[in-house]
Amino acid sequence: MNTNLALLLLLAPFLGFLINVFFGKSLGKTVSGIIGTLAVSVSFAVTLYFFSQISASKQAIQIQLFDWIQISNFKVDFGFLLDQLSVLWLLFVTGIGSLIHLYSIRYMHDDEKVHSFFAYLNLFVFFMITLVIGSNLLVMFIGWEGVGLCSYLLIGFWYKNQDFNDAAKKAFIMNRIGDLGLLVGIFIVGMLFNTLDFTALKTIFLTGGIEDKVTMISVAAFALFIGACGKSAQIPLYTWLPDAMAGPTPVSALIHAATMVTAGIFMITRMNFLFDITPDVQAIIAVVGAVTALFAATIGLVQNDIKKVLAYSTVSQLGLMFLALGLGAYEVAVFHVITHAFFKACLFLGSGSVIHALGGEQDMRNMGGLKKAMPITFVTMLIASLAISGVPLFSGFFSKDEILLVAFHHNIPLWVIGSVASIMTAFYMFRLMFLTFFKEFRGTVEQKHHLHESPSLITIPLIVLAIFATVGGLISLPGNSWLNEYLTPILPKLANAEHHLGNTEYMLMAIAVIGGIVGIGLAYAKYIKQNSVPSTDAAITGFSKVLYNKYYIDEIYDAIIVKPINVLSVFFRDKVETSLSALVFGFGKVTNEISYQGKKLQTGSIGLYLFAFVIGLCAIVSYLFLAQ
Amino acid sequence: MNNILNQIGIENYIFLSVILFSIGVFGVLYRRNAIIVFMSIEIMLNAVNLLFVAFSTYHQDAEGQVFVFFSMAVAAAEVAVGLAILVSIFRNLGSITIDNLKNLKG
Amino acid sequence: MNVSLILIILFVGALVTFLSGDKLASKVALFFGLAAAGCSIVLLNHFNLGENISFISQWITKPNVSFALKADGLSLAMVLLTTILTAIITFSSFGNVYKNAKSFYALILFMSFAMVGTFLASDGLLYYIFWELSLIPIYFITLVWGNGDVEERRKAVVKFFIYTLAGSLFMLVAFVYLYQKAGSFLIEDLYKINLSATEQLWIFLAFFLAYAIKIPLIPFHTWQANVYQKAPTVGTMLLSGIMLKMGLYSIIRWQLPLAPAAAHEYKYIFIAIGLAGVIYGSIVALRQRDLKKLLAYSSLAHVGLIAAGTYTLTLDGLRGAVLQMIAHGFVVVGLFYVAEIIFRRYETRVIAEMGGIRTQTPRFTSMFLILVMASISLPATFNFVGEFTVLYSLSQINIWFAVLGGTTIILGAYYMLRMFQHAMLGETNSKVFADVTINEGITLVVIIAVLLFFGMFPKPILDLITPSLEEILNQINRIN
Amino acid sequence: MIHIPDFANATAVQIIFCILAFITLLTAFLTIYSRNPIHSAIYLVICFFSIAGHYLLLNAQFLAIVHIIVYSGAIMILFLFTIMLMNLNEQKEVHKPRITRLGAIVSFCLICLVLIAIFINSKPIVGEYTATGEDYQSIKVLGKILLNEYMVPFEFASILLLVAMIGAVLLSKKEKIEK
Repeated sequence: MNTNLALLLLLAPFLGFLINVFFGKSLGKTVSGIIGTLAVSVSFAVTLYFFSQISASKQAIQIQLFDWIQISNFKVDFGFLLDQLSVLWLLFVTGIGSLIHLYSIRYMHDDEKVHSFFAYLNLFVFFMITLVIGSNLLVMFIGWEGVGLCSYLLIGFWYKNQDFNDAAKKAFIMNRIGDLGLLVGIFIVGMLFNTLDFTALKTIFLTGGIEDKVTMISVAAFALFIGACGKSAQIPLYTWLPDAMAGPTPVSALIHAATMVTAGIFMITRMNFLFDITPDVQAIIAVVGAVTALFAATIGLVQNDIKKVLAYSTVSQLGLMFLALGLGAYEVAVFHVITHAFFKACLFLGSGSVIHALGGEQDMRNMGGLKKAMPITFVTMLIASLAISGVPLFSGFFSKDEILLVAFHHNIPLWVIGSVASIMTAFYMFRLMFLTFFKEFRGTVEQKHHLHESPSLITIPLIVLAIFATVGGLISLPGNSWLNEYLTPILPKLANAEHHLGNTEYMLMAIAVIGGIVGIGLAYAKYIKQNSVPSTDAAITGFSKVLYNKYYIDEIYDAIIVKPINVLSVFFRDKVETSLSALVFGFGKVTNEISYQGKKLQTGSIGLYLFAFVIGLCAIVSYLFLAQ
Repeated sequence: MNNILNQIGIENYIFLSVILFSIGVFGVLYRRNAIIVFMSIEIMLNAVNLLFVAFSTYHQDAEGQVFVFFSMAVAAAEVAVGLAILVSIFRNLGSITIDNLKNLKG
Repeated sequence: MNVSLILIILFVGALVTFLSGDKLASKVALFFGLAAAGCSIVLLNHFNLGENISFISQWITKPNVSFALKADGLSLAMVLLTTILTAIITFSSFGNVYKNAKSFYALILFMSFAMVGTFLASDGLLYYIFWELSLIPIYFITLVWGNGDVEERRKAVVKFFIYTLAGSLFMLVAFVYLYQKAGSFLIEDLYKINLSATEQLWIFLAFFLAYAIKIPLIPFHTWQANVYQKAPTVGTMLLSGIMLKMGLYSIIRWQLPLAPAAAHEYKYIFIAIGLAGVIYGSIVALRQRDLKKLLAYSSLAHVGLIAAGTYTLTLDGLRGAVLQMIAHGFVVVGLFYVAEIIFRRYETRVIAEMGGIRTQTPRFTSMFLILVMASISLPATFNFVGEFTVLYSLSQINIWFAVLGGTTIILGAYYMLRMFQHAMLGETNSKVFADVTINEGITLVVIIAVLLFFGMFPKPILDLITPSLEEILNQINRIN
Repeated sequence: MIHIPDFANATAVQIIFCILAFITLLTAFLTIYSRNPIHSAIYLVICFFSIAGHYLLLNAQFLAIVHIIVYSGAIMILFLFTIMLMNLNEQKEVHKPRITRLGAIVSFCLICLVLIAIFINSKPIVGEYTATGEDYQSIKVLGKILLNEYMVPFEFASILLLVAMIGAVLLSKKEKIEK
């Protein structure tokens, strides 16, 4: 029963993918969209069933399907592990996935290749489910790489534009750098423990006796973390995520905000027992997370592309999650993943709605005053912005506050960095809101003429997500956390952790709230009171130019990695290859030369030949008979 | 029968053959006329044949003579073909001096 | 049931094809190719039932040479690869019209015959003869039916021929030396001789030279790109799909067990050579203009990794290498076929002259993309199974080897996607690109099906090759 | 070791041998030395006859006869005809450089020396043969051996001669001169 249901969970999106690939074109745009949505909804329904089952029984479900890869000291099964963590992840993957599919039916309606869009989306969900429910690291790796492939396909969905293709390629390659790290981590884990199975690994770690392997475990943990960096866009592998905004907006919402980029956090949470015994790596994770949070936030301050702002915001929020992971507060990270999934998906879909209304315009300098034309979009996005800014009672407040709380308990500088990043978040989010929805419309007359609220297929998902963005925080209220309780089987530490709210906590909460309000206030002062609009690209100067150009990180990478490799390639192609080839030909030439010289010996004089023959004969005969 | 070798001695036949053979070699090297070179080759062949027969008698075995018989057949064939070649060379070049035959020069 | 049957089918097939005339030749060749593939599957069945399907008979008394064919799991896996690919390759050529087609198809079958012989032979001299025999057909196929300027083609082909022949001569010398010691060319007898360390080193190097040129490993690869480019696609497929596997197979079957001490002593150097090939090939592939050349260099990178896997001398390394050989055989044939399909329509192999094909043929693009993804070993494709195993074995030797070998994951993605982007994506091309024909579609679908199926269920192949690899590994690890 | 004939006590056979040997060597030398090819041919005939004499001396009558027929008869006629056909005379011989003559003499001496040294140094693998009294070199015996043991080579020899004949005819046929 469970096996079949798990297969249904996994294969429903795959079936949707197949149908859309083979029959999508003949089925028509709406039908293929409905099929795609239904496929994911079926998965969501099955997930709900599993969720209820697991909530009730608190027992993980293990399913073994068949042997996959055989290695000398262990074998890898193709199997599933449905426990609290994976079902939790499945809930929002399939849940938000369904909403975004629904949204896409209308949003992508004008595109000519709707069926392939839904096919890719379904394939993505399929791989994402594989990633989440894989029972061992390698099955997870199938999903891990598979979502990378789908991300590649979807970023480059409008493949006629080579810039988009470049972005897609970049995303894939950056991900692959991380994947290599993950693979190395898998190798070390396999070598050390002779298994890749999560349950078995956990048993090994819990029984202990691994102290002598800690060095190698640290290396493995670091390698796994590199993998997570690639997928979850952390420094130094984050640059693909802003570029990935080249894809259609629902893709950005689903893949690059809510689900795929959280895979790194999922993996680290999955392997929490491994990271727990490697404090050095945890420290690295925390620092990388904090720095990423701040770094991306500063870039986000000055971006003018509405999706780019959201992209850097995503990177920044992911950084905060990694900060939590590095501090060992996995449940907090997971909590933030969930709330972030809601409000960020809502923001992206909202921005999609705006872009849709403006006929493809993404530059905020050409927006403004949309509040009246698009009330639903405005309200939902406002709710999501409040949530992400950490305004009390919205979901983001709880999760972000917990991260900062944990940071404060562990390390004050990290807390400072996190708080500053939060303030910046509030600033740039409201900068976005003010520039987009307030004041006068700054676009062309024609655009103004066409301004309209999006149809209900687009607004319904927005409303649903906004509701969750509001109330999502309820799952882990301070002091009475349903989430912590739910995750206890996964994170054994939680069982004896006590959550009490002291004065420090209240104070920190107050600081965070004030910080958020200060950020909003600054944005208000600048963009409503002073009525300023970001200047044109050429007029940007000073440090904001550096920020606007993303610290020139792309250029630096290009100069120190991509260019040298290409130069090397040309050098190899033109110089090394030809000289190696010449070397081989050299042997031939030398032989030729010897033969040319030797040919001169052949004078053609028979007398000489005979003379040489006789002498030779004599020599041979006398050697044979007389020399002995 | 074999007392002939008792009287003369196999060594003398050997000497005779060797000298005859050497004369043949000398002729091949010394002369430029292809016909004479050919004759020298015949002399060498005969030197060897003679020795065969001598040893055949020495060993009292007929096989040596059989071999000589075959070698004569080969020699006949060789002369026939060889002379035909010479004739055609002569026709083409107008002389049979072997110095003119330098097509093998590399 | 006897294993020599498959050789007979291929040889007779070559003769019959030659006699069947130009019009029928392709179909006759396909028939015999399929018959051979069917026969190898039947043989596999018999083998799995535990029957002895080897064949041995005295061939030459002096020197002591036997006509000995030994079919263990490894050989059978390679034979299956060869026969199935031969059938696929023959079928793939159906869209083209060749002058003197009867000789062309006869040569394909003959080449298949020689390669199957190489994989099966268990007598050193017989193996050597088959090994060299396989050179002759490819020489003519490339020379007569190749593309580009005749003079340049001849230059490339002659270089290839002499180069590989010269390399193989060292192998022959090694075999003769071993024969002096053992008094027989039979592999079992050769295993038994005890060689000193110096002798082993020389034997090892002699074999290495032959195989390094054939595979090819850097820096012996200079013939490869040119020949791949100049050869007709069928020839390129035969070369890259099967022939270079001969070299890799031979490392496992002959080189390592015959000189085990040297292998153990110097394995790091040879792993390093293989890995250098991975990085070098990948980097050179980045900036190739010609599609076939790019694939040639990608092939260089992949076989470098496979060779590194074999020299780890671990079960994982050997097993991964064999898996990767089979997977690479299929994927590279598919990719070269894609190049051919594009060439049939656009008459070009220069990547810059393509582009914008995707709009016109979404189906073809999808199949191409799957092949590209398989070639950069996305999980759930067959290549991943092989590459993962090889990299795992490298990590057992030294984790840095795995990291270096793993750069193929990154660089491979870089050059393949770059190629894919410029060849297929972008603004719609003004030239019309006809959709794939049924023949082309079938060929690609078969290849893709194989890659995906074994990506998820590699167990049958694993079960087939593991016992024989363990046996070989015992020989490699025997104490001298 | 070298058996020097004792002329005082020489038997008739020894004397005949010496005379024949002398004729053989002398005519052989003259064949090479004489300037006129016709003379060479005549000397060669004499040489062949003397060799036939040796065969008779060795009691190989059959071979002697065959030798005379083949060499003195067939081959010499061929030579003579060829010479006459080409109309060769002594003027056609170009002057030989000294180095050639020197080379020829050197190799003559060398090969003499080496061969004699070999034969002197070599040991007979069979000792003195005792006469079995069997007839081994009459025509009858030879014929039996030839047509029993050496049947196949014998037939091959005939094919060889046939081939040689065809070859000779083909080679000496006058080709049409192509313009």
